[in-house]
Amino acid sequence: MMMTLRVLYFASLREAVGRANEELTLPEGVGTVGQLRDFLAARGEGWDALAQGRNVRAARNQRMARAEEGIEAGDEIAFFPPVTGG
Amino acid sequence: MMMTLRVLYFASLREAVGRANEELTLPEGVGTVGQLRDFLAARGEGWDALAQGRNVRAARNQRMARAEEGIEAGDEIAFFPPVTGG
Amino acid sequence: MSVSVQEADFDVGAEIAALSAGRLDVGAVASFVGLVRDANDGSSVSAMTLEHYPGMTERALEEIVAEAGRRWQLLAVRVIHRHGALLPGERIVFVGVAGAHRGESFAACEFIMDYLKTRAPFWKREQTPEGARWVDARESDDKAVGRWGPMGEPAASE
Amino acid sequence: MSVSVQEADFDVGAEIAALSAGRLDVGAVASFVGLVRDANDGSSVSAMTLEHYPGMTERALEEIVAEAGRRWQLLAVRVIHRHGALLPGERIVFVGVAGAHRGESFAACEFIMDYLKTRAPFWKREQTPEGARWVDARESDDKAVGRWGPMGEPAASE
Repeated sequence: MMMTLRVLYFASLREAVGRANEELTLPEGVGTVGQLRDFLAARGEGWDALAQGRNVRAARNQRMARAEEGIEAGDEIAFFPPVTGG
Repeated sequence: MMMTLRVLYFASLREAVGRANEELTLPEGVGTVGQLRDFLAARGEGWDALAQGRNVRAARNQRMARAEEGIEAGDEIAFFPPVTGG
Repeated sequence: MSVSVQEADFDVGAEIAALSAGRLDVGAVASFVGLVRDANDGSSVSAMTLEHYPGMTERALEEIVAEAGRRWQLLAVRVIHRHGALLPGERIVFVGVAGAHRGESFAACEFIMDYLKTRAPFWKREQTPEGARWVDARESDDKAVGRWGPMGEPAASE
Repeated sequence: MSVSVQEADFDVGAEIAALSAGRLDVGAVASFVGLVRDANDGSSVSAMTLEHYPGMTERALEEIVAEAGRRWQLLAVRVIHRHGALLPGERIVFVGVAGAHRGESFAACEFIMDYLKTRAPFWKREQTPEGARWVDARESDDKAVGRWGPMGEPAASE
């Protein structure tokens, strides 16, 4: 069974990577939020915005997630800058 | 020149002393808020409510006043229990 | 006028809107509404009467507002306190504070309420099944106001 | 429903009144309204767009409200946050908290705002004379939320 994820990008990160969301088949060796972030950051132009860990937040299934949190098939993973609502 | 004061009483203290206000010619030896309070407390029935210092607040000319604050002719002195608004 | 002492009720939405009306520098409005509850200190309360000290009341509230203005950078402040007869569910007091940011607005609003509770000459008389009674001052209110440090002359006449 | 995320404006007076409507145990309603300012970080701001993460936004706000309910004895809570295009002077957010006494209402209202500022997935984009820009997160907001101690999982993905 293939491991498929839905990945979302918001705000300045959405603009940097040039898309709002994508379906992703997870490559070998990517089992945590942080590993997914590193994998995506290596895609090249624009995607290196994901490598600036201090300015990137992540959510797994719509809850804030640490880099070491594991990911599973069917997850919805989101990357975004620190929030500025209110 | 006689030294005349206006004295006001509020809430439970007003009920205890049986009046809301009075004009008072100050007796000899009464020069502070605390001395005025002690003088009035000695009037007898009802007035001893003024002797319960913990439960009596005072104002001089519409500002909260300590017992040792001096008083002058023409002053408006008020005695009342701790406030409970809001 | 930023301070009103009145028998009439007030319009909370209109008061909050007025704090930022016609200006675009307000980012934060913190506000407080105090209401008559139908129970207090273990007794049911069917009605309340608020006595006050006309003249000193307005002066005390204005001094509290002025002190808040010295402690925080505020853009607008509004205080309304009712007196007279009130029923459970009725509004007693409104405090609204407008500032650029939320920290100062919240702090000033709570500061004004804490000082009002211990420095503004209002007295509540409750109607209970056991008869009418004057509400006792709460030790917790003295503690609350103590957080803010000294302001002018202390209140005790001892 | 205690949490709403919407494009539409809201009626502050009606929201505050609703927090104590039909009940007589509410003694204190603390509330907060956040507004768009016409200047930020030294630039004038002519318009703002609020992006959010539909689904997570509601969930995050509901969790913040639930956490406030665990920390304080509250009688009613209401949170409204707008998204989309907003002009200076427009309302962004409303938080209202009803309790028996003012201490818990003030604390919970400020707590909810502090957490919302750092945990709810909203992002502001400002239109300035120098062009559009995403608003940077404030260090002071991280500091403000730090006062309340830990809540669930931390936000950093590092």
